[in-house]
Amino acid sequence: MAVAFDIGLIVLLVGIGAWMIVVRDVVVATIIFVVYGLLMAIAWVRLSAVDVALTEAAIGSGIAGMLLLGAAARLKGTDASGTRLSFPMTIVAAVLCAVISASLAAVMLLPTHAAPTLAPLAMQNLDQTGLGNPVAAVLFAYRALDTLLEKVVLLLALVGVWSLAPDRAWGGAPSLDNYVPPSDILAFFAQILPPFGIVFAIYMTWTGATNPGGAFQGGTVLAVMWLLVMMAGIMRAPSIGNAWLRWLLVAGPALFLVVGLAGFFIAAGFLAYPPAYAKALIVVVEIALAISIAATLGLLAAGPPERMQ
Amino acid sequence: MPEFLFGAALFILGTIAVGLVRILHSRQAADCMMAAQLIGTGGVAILLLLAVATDAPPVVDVALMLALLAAFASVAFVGGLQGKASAQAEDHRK
Amino acid sequence: MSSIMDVFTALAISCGAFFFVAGTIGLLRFPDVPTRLHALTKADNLGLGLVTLGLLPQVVGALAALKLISVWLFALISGAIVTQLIVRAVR
Amino acid sequence: MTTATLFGLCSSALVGLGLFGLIVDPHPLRKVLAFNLLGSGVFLLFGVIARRGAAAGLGGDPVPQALVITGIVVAFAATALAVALVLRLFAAEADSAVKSETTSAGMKVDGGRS
Repeated sequence: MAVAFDIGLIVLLVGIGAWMIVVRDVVVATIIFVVYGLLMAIAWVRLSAVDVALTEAAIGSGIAGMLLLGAAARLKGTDASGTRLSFPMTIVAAVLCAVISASLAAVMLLPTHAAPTLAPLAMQNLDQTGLGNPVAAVLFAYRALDTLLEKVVLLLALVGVWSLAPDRAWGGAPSLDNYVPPSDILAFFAQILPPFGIVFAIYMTWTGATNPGGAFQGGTVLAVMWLLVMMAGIMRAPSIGNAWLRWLLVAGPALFLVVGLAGFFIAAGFLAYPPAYAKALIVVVEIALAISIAATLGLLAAGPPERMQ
Repeated sequence: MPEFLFGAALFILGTIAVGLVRILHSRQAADCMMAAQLIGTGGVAILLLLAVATDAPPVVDVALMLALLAAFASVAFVGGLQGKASAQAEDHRK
Repeated sequence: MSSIMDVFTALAISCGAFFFVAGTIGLLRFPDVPTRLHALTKADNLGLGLVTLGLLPQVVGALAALKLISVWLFALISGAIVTQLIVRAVR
Repeated sequence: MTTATLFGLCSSALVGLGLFGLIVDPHPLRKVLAFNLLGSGVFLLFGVIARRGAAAGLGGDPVPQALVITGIVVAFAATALAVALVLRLFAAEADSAVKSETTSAGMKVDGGRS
């Protein structure tokens, strides 16, 4: 029965993916993308990757969906049709993509020998990190450099988005309050949902040390709650020149870097932790990162500043 | 018991699939706004069934995440489609 | 004892699945947006509630059971508010 | 057939679909959507590899799983940047279209500046 469920889920996923590509209306295509993201979370659960399922549900559908829908709604009136490929070229592209799919599928169907795995190694050293969740150990101990650089990439992307602002709006605030027409029911919703969301975000960040979850997932939920409150007009979007905001954005990566550099003196090297304090240090870094991630993701989804405050 | 739970999950997945085709095929914008709600309830039911069937309690967290984010996505859908809905209402009046 | 609980689970989940089907039929057959929305949120949330109820005997510990119930309550609250939001948007 | 193999087939289909959309769709926002579909197919491939590497009592190899988490976050950052670029592009095009319209309305002026 489990196999039947998997097949059903896969048929639905591929069907929805194909539908997203062929559907005419760009707003509907974006909605299908959000639905696809929500279903993808179930697929990750089936692959025993609960951490990834949480991330996919939070980012892949929620925050990315809002970003893309906002863009699709804005482009609705404009003539966004570029030059369409000629029919023969479309056929050539279809054949090319079919060949790529078929070869990937062939690789998947080849009899597998012992698959390479780092799982035993990850479990062996788990005690030294003090964590119970091997994925968190990979993210914050074994491959901490990747995670640190990823935070830098997020900040760079935000700098890129901000630099697209027109000159007159520089130093202003992104406008979110005209995204959804304000109504009392939306305001009510934006007052009901965030308390649940914030509790869940704190739980996610905290439980990430031992169970699936962590700073990414917690931070994304916080970002979503922040966006909702701003969309409902309960809280105004901050101006990008705000000193507090700038500190919030860099606090997580900066603390991570400081802890990493301290590793030279108190442990084996850069981004190494002394085993006795490893868990405490990682949890502190995760909390700071969750706050910075929330601010960065929220502002990335809010887009470049558009008006002066 | 797991077999039965997987079967129920597959069954609910089927109802979601039929509902999705109906909703997303509709010409009315308001129908599209329901998509997140449909996945929100059906997907949560599937995840809860999977959590018990595979004996993986953390999957319940994914269900909670899905419910939370589906609610947010619904707000985004209403925002993204509002212009379209009002334009269609005008078309209707003509 | 466990077999009685298993029968209860099977019954409750079957009823839940029935309400999911009812919701989908309503979605297919009802003539306008508010009635379709009604079918979707009412029937599906009842289905989810029955599925949750059916799963309760299968989990160990009061905390896990509480979490299951809170998932359903949460879906109920957000469903109620989102319905209002959608109906007001189309009116 | 195992779960991993089934999802492997799913991911290969998604990669093909995403690539096709990326090549064929003329709308820039839909190219962004198609690129995300392609990306999620690749992530799923990583998930399949992780599932096949299940060992030591884990359901999957944690290293590819952590890579995918990082990948999803970075893909979102890239999407946000791409969307901002697309919106700016259309705003700029709309501006120049308005300008050229006013130019052509008031006698034809060479150079196209109003």
